[in-house]
Amino acid sequence: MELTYSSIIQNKHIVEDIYEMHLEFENKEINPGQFFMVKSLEGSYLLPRPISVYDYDGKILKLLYKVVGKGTKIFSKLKTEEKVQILGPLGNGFPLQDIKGKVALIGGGIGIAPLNYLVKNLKAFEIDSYLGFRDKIYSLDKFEEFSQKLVIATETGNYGKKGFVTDFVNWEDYDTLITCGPEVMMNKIIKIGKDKSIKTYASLEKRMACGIGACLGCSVKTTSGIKRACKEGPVFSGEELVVEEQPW
Amino acid sequence: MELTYSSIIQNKHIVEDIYEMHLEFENKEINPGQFFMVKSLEGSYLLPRPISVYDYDGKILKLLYKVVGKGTKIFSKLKTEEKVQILGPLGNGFPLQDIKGKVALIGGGIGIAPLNYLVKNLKAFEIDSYLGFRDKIYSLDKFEEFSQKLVIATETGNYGKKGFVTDFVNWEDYDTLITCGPEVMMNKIIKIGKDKSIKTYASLEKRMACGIGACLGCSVKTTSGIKRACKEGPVFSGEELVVEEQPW
Amino acid sequence: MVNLKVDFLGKEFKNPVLSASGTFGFGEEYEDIFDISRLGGICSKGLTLNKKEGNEGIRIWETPMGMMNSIGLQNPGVESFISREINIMKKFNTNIIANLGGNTEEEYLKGIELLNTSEVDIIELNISCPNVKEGGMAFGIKSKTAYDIVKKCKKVSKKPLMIKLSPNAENIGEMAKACEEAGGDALSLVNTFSGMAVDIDKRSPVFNNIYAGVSGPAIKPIALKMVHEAAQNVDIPICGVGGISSGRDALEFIMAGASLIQVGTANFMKPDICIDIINEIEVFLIKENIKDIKEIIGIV
Amino acid sequence: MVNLKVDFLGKEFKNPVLSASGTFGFGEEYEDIFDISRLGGICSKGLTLNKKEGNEGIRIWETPMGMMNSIGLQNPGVESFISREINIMKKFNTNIIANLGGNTEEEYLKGIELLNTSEVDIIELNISCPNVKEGGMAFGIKSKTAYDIVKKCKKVSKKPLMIKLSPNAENIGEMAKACEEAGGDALSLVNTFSGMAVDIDKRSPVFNNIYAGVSGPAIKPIALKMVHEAAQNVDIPICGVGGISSGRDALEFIMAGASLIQVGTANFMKPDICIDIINEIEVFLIKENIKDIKEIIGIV
Ligand SMILES: Cc1cc2nc3c(=O)[nH]c(=O)nc-3n(C[C@H](O)[C@H](O)[C@H](O)COP(=O)(O)OP(=O)(O)OC[C@H]3O[C@@H](n4cnc5c(N)ncnc54)[C@H](O)[C@@H]3O)c2cc1C
Ligand SMILES: Cc1cc2nc3c(=O)[nH]c(=O)nc-3n(C[C@H](O)[C@H](O)[C@H](O)COP(=O)(O)OP(=O)(O)OC[C@H]3O[C@@H](n4cnc5c(N)ncnc54)[C@H](O)[C@@H]3O)c2cc1C
Ligand SMILES: Cc1cc2nc3c(=O)[nH]c(=O)nc-3n(C[C@H](O)[C@H](O)[C@H](O)COP(=O)(O)O)c2cc1C
Ligand SMILES: Cc1cc2nc3c(=O)[nH]c(=O)nc-3n(C[C@H](O)[C@H](O)[C@H](O)COP(=O)(O)O)c2cc1C
Ligand code: FES
Ligand code: FES
Repeated sequence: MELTYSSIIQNKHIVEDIYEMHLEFENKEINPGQFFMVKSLEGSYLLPRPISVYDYDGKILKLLYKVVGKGTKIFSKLKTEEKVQILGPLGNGFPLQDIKGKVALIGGGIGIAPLNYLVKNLKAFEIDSYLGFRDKIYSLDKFEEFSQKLVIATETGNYGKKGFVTDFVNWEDYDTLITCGPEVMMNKIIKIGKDKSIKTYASLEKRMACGIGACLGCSVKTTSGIKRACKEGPVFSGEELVVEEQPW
Repeated sequence: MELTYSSIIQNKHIVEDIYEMHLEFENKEINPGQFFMVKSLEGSYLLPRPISVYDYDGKILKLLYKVVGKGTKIFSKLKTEEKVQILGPLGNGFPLQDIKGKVALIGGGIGIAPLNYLVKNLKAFEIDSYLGFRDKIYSLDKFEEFSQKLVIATETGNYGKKGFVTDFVNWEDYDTLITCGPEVMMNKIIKIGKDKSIKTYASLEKRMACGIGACLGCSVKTTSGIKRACKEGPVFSGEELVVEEQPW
Repeated sequence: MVNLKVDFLGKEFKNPVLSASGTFGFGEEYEDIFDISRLGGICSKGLTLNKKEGNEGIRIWETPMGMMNSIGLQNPGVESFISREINIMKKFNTNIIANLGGNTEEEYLKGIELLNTSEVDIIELNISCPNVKEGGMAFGIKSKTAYDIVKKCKKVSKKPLMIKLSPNAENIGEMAKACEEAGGDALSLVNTFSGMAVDIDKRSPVFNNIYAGVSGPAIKPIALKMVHEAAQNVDIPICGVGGISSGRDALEFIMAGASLIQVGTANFMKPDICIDIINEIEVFLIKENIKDIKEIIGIV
Repeated sequence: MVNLKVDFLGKEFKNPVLSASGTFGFGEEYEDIFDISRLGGICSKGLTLNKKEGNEGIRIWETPMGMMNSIGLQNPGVESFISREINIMKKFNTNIIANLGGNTEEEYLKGIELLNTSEVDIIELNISCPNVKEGGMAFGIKSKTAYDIVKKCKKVSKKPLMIKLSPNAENIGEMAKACEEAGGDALSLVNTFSGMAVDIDKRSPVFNNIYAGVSGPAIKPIALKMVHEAAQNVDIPICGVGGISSGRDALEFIMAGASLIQVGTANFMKPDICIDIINEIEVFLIKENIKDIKEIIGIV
C-alpha cells in the first residue's frame, strides 16, 4: 500500500454514465477485489473515493467507474496527463486460495468492476458469469474470455435476457457464489447461499473516509463482531455477514 | 449587465504568473474600467472573482489576470471551449467625458489590465503611459500604439528603467493622472495629485462578494460618505477618496 | 401541477424560497438578472433606527465553501427605508420582510413603531447580528434576554414578528422556546456563526472587529441541525436559513421543519440561484408525486 | 535553523503538529504512508472504560468541505489499550495522548486510574463527543457540569489532563475558564459540531442518531474563533483543533493562542498531510525570520 500521484494515461467514456480510467502504476502486487482511494487534485470535495481495481497488468492500473455524484463527476472530466492522488491497493481482496469448485460470478451494474479483474485470475476454476445491467451493457470481454458460460440480463430487455440476472442462475449448480452489485442483489444472494449452504463472497460498498482502517467509518456487522470494510473487507463471506442489520 | 455562461476561446500563459483569457461575448457595450465577476463552473471556491476588461472589440472579451490564489489558479487551468460564469459589465468605468488635457496613465503590474482597454479609447487625448513591473514585462502593444510616450520601469532593472515607475513621472506635465496598481502606488499618486492639484482617477481593488451593489462588502470611504467599489466604483477620483483610512 | 404555495403568518407565499437579509440589498440590484417576482419573498438588508455607515476595514473574506462578513449593518435607517427603499421592494410583487436590528431596547421599539405604519408584511427581528459591537447579538445569546426583548417588541408591533435566531445562542432549543413564549409569531434561523480569520503575514486578525460572521454551504449541516432542534421545541412556524445552495438543501430544511427557507450567500455564487432552487423543489415534488409541499414540512 | 520545539505540560514536542483523536487510529495504519515519528504527538482513538461497538447505520457523510461522522466511540476499552494498542503507539517515538471519554463519572475516574499506571504522556479528557447517546458531550455543554467532572478527574489523575472542549458548549469562554479553575492542565478545542443531514429521497435522517459530528475545513473559521476566545480567558496552554489542512491554517491557530495543534479530517484528504503542515510551518518561520515558534504563539 502506498500513497502516490499517478498520471492519467487515458480516461474514456464507455457508455451512459460509465467511464474507464487508466493510470500509471508500475510493478506492484494487487489482488483481485482490492481497491484504491482516489482523489482528483483540484475540486470541491474532501474525501477520496473508493474505486476497485478493474484490471492490472503490472504497468497500467485500470478503473471502471460510474458517475453518480460530485466526486465521480469530477473524475469524468479529468484529462490525459493530469495526475490523481491514489492510495492503495487497499483491503483484503477475494480469497483466491479458498475459492473452490464450480463458481458463479454474479455482477450487477458497476459492481462488475472488481469481478473483471477477478475472472482472469480465477483461470484455474470452472466459472460461469452472470451480469445484470439496467439497459446498456459494457465490459464483457474478460468475462467472455474466461467464463465457461456468460449470461447477460437487462432490466429493459435491451440486451440478453429481460429481468434481474439473479432470476437466471441455477443456484444448485455452484459450489461458490461471488457477487458485487447493488445491495439488494447481494443481500438476496447471501440469503440464497445461506439457505442452500453454498459458499458466498460479497464485495461490500460502504462509505469510507480513511480507507486504511483508522477512522472506523466503514463498519460491517459480522458474526465475529464489528469489522472494517476497508481493512478486513471489502470482501466478506456470506456466512459471517449479519445481513439483517446492515443498512446497505 | 447580465449573467451568462461564456465559452473560452483561448486561455494562454503570457509570462510568469500572468495569463490571458478570451471569451465569447457579443454585441455588448463595455466602458473602459468596467469589470466582470468571473467564476469557473467546477472548483472548490465560492465567490466569483472580479476581473477587469482588458480588451473588447464587440465580439471577444479579453481578460488579463495574475495567478495569486485559489480562484485565479483554477482560471489558469481552464481549457478552450470550457464555459465560465460571467456577470457584467459591472461598475462605473473611467469617466471618459471628464478626462481632460494631457494624461498620464500609470499602471503597476497586473493593474495595467484596465488601462489597456482605456488607452485605446482615449485616442483623442495626449497620453503618456508609465508602466511598472517587478521583473518581466508584458502587454505593451496597445500602450505603444496609443501613447505619445511610453516609459517602462522594472524593480529588478531587467527591462527599461530600474526602480518604481512613479520615480520617472514628471508630475507637473500632466492635467490628469489615471492609475491602477498596487495600493501603495495608487495612494502615492493620489497624494501627489492632491498636493499638486492634478486631477487623478484610481481604479480600486476591494474584496467583493456580489459585485452588483447588494452586499455592501466593498465599501470605500469617500468625502461624500461610504460608496460601493463595485457600483459607484471601481474608479474614483482622487479628491473624493479618504485615503488615510483606507485599509487598502 | 404541484402546489408550492405556503401560508405563513397569514400571508400567502408563492413558494417557500426567500432571499436572506443582507445578501440581496432591497432587491433592485438583482432586477436585471432575473424576475424577482418569482421569489416567495425578500428580506430587506438589516435596518436600524438610525442610518449606519457600517464597519471599517476588510468586510468580506472567503473560507472553505463559506465566507465571512463584517458589514456591520450599514443601512439607510428605518425612516429612509419607509420613504424610499420599500418602494423598490413593493414593485416586485412579493412578500416584503423588513429585517430590523438594534443596539438598545428603545431602538427596536421605535423601529417597530415606524414599521407598523409601513407596508411591510412581516418584521424579522434580528437579535443575532454578530457584527456590531454593542451588538444586536447580545440579545440573542441568552434565552432570558431574548425573551424580554421579544416580549416588549411584540407589545408594540402591529406586524407579525419573526425572530431571527443566532447560532451562537447558548441553547438553541431553549432559545426557540423562549421566543415562542414571549409571543414571537415565527422564527428564522440561523444568522451567521461567529468566526475568525488571521492574516498570518501581518500577524493580525483580518477583521477590525476581530470576529466576523460565517455563512455559506460550509455551515449547512450545523444550521440544519439547529432548525430541526428548534422545530422540535416550538409550534410556531420556522423559516430555515444557512448554507442553502440547491433545491436538495432547501428540501432538507423543509423536511427538518422549515415552512419557508432563505437563501443568502449562495446568491453570490450564482445570482439567479433562487430560481434554480424553486425549480429543483418543483421537479422533486413532481418526481416523488408529492402534490403539496405542505405534506413534507417537518416530516423528519 | 528555526526551532519548532514546544514545551507543553512539561513534555517536549518536536513540533506543534499532532494527529487528532479518532482520525488516526493508534497510528499503525499510517505507518506505511509516512514516518510517524516526525509528528509532535498522536492522540489515540477515543477510549472508554469498556469496549464499545460504536453506532449502527451510516457513520460517514460528506458535507461541503467538511464531513460528518457518527462512529460512536467504537474502541477496545482502556484495559485493552494499556495492554495492546499503547505498544503500537510507543514505537513511534513521539508523545502519546490518550483520549478518554465516558458516560458516567465513574467511567471517567476508573479510566483515569488505569491510565495512571500506563506510559501515556497526557490524558485528553473528552467531554465533548456528540455521538454517544448518554453522551460524553453532556459534560461539555454547561460550564458547571464540566467544572465538576474535571475537578474530580484531576483529583485522581497522575497524568497531566488536557480537557477537550465541545464547540457546542453554551459559552466557550466561560467553559474554558471553568475547566482551568477545576484544575485542568491544558485545553484542546474543538471537538466536532453537532450537525444533521437529511436523506430527502428516503425522507429520513441520514444518521440513526439523527445528529452527528461535523468536522473539516468548513468549520475552521468558527473553531479558530473559539480557540482565540478560550485563549483570552485562560492562562493554561491550548491545543487548537478544527479544520486545519495546511501550514497556514496551523499558523492561524498558533497565532490565535494555540501552543499545539491537531489535524483530524485532513488526514483523510491526504494521509501524509501532517508532514506537509510541519514543513510549511518551518518554511514560514524561515521566510519570516522567526527563530522560535514560541515567538508567535498567541500574538494575535
Ligand atoms: C470498496 C469499494 C469499491 C468500489 N469500487 C467502485 C468501482 O470500481 N467503480 C465505481 O464506479 N464505484 C465503486 N465504488 C462506489 C464508489 O466509491 C462511489 O460510487 C463513489 O464514492 C461515489 O462518489 P461520488 O462523489 O460520485 O458520489 P456522492 O454521492 O457525491 O458521494 C458522497 C459521499 O458518499 C460516498 N459514497 C457515495 N456512494 C457510495 C457507494 N456506493 N459506496 C461507497 N461510498 C459511497 C462517497 O465516497 C462520498 O464520500 C466502490 C465502493 C467501495 C466501498
Ligand atoms: C474591480 C477589480 C478588478 C480587478 N481586475 C483584475 C484583473 O484584471 N486582473 C487580475 O489579475 N486581477 C484583477 N483584480 C484582482 C483580482 O480580483 C484578485 O487577484 C482575485 O480575486 C484573487 O483571487 P484568488 O482566488 O486567486 O486569490 P485568493 O487570495 O485565494 O482570494 C481569496 C478572496 O480574496 C479576494 N481577493 C484576493 N485578492 C484580491 C484583490 N487584489 N482584489 C480584490 N479581491 C481580492 C478574492 O476575490 C477572493 O474572494 C481586480 C479586482 C477588482 C476589485
Ligand atoms: C454579506 C452578508 C450580510 C448579511 N447581513 C445581514 C443583515 O443585515 N441582517 C441579518 O439578519 N442577517 C444578515 N446576514 C445573514 C444572512 O441573512 C443569513 O442569515 C446567513 O448568511 C446564513 O445564510 P447563508 O449561509 O445562506 O448565507 C448577512 C449575511 C451576509 C453574507
Ligand atoms: C471520524 C472521526 C472520529 C473522531 N473520533 C473522536 C474521538 O474518538 N474522540 C475525540 O475526542 N474526538 C474525535 N473526533 C474529533 C476530532 O478529533 C477533531 O476534534 C474534530 O474532527 C475537529 O478537527 P478536524 O476538523 O481537523 O477534523 C473524531 C473526528 C472524526 C472525523
Ligand atoms: S474507511 Fe476508515 S476505517 Fe474503513
Ligand atoms: S461587492 Fe457586494 S456591494 Fe460591492
